[in-house]
Amino acid sequence: MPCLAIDHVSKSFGGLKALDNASFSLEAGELVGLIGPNGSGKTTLLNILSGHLSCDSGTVRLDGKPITGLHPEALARRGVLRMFQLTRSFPRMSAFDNLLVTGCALGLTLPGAEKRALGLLEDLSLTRIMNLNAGQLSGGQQKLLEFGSCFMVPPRIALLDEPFAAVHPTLKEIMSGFIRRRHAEGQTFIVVSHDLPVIVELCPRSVCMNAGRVIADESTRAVLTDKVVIEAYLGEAAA
Amino acid sequence: MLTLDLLINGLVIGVFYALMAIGLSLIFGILKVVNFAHGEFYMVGAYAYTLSALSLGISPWLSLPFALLVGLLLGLVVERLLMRPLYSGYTSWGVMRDEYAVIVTFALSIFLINIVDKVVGPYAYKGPALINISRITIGPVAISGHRLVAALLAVAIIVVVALIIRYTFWGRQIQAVSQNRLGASLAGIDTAKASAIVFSLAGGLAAVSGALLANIFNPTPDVGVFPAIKSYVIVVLGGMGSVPGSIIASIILGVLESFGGVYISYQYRDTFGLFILVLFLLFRPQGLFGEKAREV
Amino acid sequence: MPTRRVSLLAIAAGMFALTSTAFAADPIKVGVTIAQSPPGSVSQGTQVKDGAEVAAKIINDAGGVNGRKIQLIFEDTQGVPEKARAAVEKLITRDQVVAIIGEHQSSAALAGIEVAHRYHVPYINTNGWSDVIREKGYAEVFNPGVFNSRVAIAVADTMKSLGAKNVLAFCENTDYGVGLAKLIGSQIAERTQGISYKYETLDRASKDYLPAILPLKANPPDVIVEILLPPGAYILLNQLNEQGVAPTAKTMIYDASGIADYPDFWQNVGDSAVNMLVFGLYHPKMALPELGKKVAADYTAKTKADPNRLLFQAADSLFLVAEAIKAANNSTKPDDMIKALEAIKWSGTRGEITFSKEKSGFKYHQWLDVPYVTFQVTKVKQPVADMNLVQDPGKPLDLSRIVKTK
Amino acid sequence: MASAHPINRKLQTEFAASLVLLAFVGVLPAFVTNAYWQGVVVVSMYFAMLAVAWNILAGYTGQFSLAPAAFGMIGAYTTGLLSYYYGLTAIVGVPAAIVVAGVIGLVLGRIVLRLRGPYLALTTLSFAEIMRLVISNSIDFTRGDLGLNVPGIFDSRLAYYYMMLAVLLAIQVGLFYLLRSRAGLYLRAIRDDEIAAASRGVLIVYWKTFAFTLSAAICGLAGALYGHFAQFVSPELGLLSQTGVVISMVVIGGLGTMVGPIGGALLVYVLSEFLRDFGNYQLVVFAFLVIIFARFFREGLWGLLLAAFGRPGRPAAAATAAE
Repeated sequence: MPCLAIDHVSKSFGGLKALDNASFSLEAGELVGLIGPNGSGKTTLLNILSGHLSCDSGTVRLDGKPITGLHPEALARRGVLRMFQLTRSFPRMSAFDNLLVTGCALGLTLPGAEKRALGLLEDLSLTRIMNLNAGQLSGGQQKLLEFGSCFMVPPRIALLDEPFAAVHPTLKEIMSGFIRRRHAEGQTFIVVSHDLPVIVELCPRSVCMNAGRVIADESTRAVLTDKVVIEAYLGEAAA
Repeated sequence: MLTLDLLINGLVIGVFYALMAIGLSLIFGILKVVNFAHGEFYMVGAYAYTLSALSLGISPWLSLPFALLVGLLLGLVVERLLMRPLYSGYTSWGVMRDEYAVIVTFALSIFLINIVDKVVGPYAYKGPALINISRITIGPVAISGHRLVAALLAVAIIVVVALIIRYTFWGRQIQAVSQNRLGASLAGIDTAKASAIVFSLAGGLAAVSGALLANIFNPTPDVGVFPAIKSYVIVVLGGMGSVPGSIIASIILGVLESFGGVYISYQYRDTFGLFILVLFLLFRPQGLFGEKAREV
Repeated sequence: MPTRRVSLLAIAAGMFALTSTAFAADPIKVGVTIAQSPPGSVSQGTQVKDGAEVAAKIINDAGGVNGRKIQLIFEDTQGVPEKARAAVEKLITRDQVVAIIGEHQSSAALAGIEVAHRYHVPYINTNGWSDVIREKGYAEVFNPGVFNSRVAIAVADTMKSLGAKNVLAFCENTDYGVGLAKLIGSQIAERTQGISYKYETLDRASKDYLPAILPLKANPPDVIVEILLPPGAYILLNQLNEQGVAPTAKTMIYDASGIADYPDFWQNVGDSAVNMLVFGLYHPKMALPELGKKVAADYTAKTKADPNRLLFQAADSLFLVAEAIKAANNSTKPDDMIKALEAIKWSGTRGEITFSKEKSGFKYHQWLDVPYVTFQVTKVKQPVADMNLVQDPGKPLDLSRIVKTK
Repeated sequence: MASAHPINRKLQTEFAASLVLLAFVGVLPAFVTNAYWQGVVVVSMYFAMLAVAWNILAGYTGQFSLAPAAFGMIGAYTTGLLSYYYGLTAIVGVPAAIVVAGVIGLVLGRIVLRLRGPYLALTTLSFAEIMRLVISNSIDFTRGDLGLNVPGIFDSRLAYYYMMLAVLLAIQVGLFYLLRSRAGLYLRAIRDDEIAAASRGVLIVYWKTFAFTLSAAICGLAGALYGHFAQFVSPELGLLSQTGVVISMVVIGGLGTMVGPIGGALLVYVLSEFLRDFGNYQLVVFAFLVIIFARFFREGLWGLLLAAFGRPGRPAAAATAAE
């Protein structure tokens, strides 16, 4: 049984079909890149997966159980965690406390959460700023923090929305390293990104969308050489 | 007969409410904060009018513009000194702008009440009448000359302000800023200036309404508290930031209180509005008109 | 820590308070609680203040009480019970006064006497009219002022002789107001037939009384009894007049709270008070004892204002304290002073004052025969002296002297 | 169990400081034997309780209620009416006050769940005014503005003094353990960003209501105790200016700190007792101070103190200074 199954999901805003019978599924422990030109429906799909949008038709299943239309809180409790494109941290709480909040909210004991948080901060090389208020951190650091808080309790599946957008190369390195290590530990990911090079070196498999449809779903290299995909991107370039 | 009396009384009171509420509503529109010191603008106006007329012995018709001037200045000063942080240095203030606004305006209100209590004294002064006729009888309705003149003046002022906001250059800019501060500033509108104008206008209007009522409700330092609470009710009822909304809401509240005072309960008359406010915030936060109360 | 620094100040002050009490032998401290800010009646408070000061000067110029000068300590009650309670508490515990005088609003007095009773300190109720103050039966409390039952009887009799059929009272939401309104009701029921009476309570804080007034336009009563203190009373009169409800040929206004002699009276009421009947505890045409004449003269010299009832009541209150201390051969111990006051028989500014020891209802520790009169305002801006006396002390109302509105 | 957890270290400093303060208050009667000044400290402890309660809402949960004084009044009237009508003593009255205020707080908390910033302030302000107007106008039930006489608990003033101190201490200790637990994290998370907190799985409905109820209950307790101390309750207790005093105490002392409200309350109230002799300027002075503090020293005196001793206060202090 697939860990996450997306089954003929459609969503339209007014006339525009943002998602058109999009379907694909991924097994536990997979690290899948979700790519596609602008307005291809990546973010809409992610919003539906994380419960921030409801779809018009189709179903989403987590471990076989339908999770379509659940609220973000409910999904978070079921282990579907989404990292936002623009980070939302708690500006007047220390980086450390930011992590603790998520940990405790997802059922860790305070000492447990503290242990875990210290580990993650180490892993994200944020240890030296752990006592600064999140509001004082740089955009990149905030992103890392957001990152960390997603993994306070290893989610069933992590949805990363443009994690590398506008991030300093060194931080980008830290992130992809972080993702790789978690993946190695068997963590399931969907990574949405424009940054194809990173996707290539990170994700064994990729799903490419265009105009709300899934136009390719295979090994990343194969996807990137796929004619349809190239056209899609070129079409964008031409436009 | 009684019905007519109550209706007139309600309308008159409503007009005065409106004069005050408009300013509050504009301030909310442009800064997205509630000015808890609004009643004190009213109080200062009432004193400026009464004292200038009684002590300087100038004609009330001169005291009225004087009160307006004082109100305008007060509004301007408050905006420059206290409201600036709400939009300059926005980022770091973003989190705490609400608490800052609540604390500062609330403290300002207590400050003004007590400073006036010390400087001017706690005594009630009766403001001079604009015309000295204790009763004009129009058909079945009786009204004091001053109340009549004051009400008419209030209506005139409201109309003028409404026109200014709707049609003049500055009015348009204010509208723009209150619809979308960022957008407006990108469009090259001086949002700081807009806020300053709105605040001082609000101060002026409240002051005038205080001045006009100084003959009817003899001003004391805490005279502004009740009108302020009424105008909170009104801006919520009329939809935060909507001027026409607040005008209509004012009339509704005035009439409601007038009738409620007789047919429901005189004792609890002043709680009606507050109940309405709570009900609206809960079930129709966007008010009769205007924007939604749930800000996310 | 800043807090610590300040609290050290507190200690210092505490010490000071201590030492100062140690030498409290001289002078004699008397606490005066009055309203000096709204919602209390500031004009009343000021008259009481002047009265007490005039009396203190007279006593001290005469060498004080057996060589000890009288020192007055004023506290503002705002006419608010909570503030009055705190004020009396402060006067007794911080200033160590030997007695409290001056209270002129019943609600404040009712809160104050509780504290005075708790600390067992004599309390001269200068002008709290509410019968409840007497009914509490506190040994510390003495009442040289008028009381609601007496006023109610006077009002009922006046209504009767006016031949009113339909009487409405507007009272303020205080012990004094509501209490008097109810008593008038019972006295009217007791002493007259065929008068229909009801009362409406008005909130001192809110100032728009029209919703209460407008319903009267349909069929106005014969007499409207006004039981409010200024500024509420002024606003009520103005709005009655504005709506043409009173004063009219049909409807007369009766002021049961003696507002006509306040300095700001005419500035506030204009022509709304013409032909108003006034229940008066003082009128220049009343005969005064010597002491009364002296106090009146000193007051006019001090304030350039005409004498008024509160002046005399306040003066009497302070004199009584002094007399009590003398009678108790200069002891300021509460028990001695109270015993002295119960036995006192002394000619004050308004007549010979004695206190009933009868522990029944309003009588306890009350000067029962407080003189009163009824007079009528007949012109705008009329000084009290020219107001038309229509009932002399101890005589029935003289209808022939009453002017009716055309 | 001292922990490396920085928030706990910050809390521990503040808590320790507040204990020092309370200890100081504890020994004060040795020097201040004058009943009046002891009474002053007692009342300032009543305000300290309100301030602590308000700080839970405003400082730690970001809910700007304008009703603390109203809840104090509700507590005072609960015990007041119980003794007036049924002759019940404080043993029944005070717990009843806690429960009544707490329940009303719970209801209000549920009502204002969806509201933020100015809307919350407006609703709580209206609630406070409704409560006050209803109490002061229901003359036949509450005796209106005349207030109610309430029986005392002790004869000795010192007894009241140490009762208030004990209660204040208990509240403070309880609060410390609450704030260093996960609850503390959730509340501050809600204060900073409700949406983010929700998306991380924090049960905001539960915790906001919890904060409102707790705060209201403490106010109710404070009000009831004050009523028995003053032996008199009146609608005055619920005036907005009273809330203003509470706010100024917290803001001057240090919003969102454990020691701020208590320090602020003692400082402001005792100081105002001195100002009383200089013509009752206290409200003028304090309102002014509040504006200055809110504008320039958002960390309050506690923040200034930490800065003075060179220790980093709340890290935000740096940001404040930076501006």
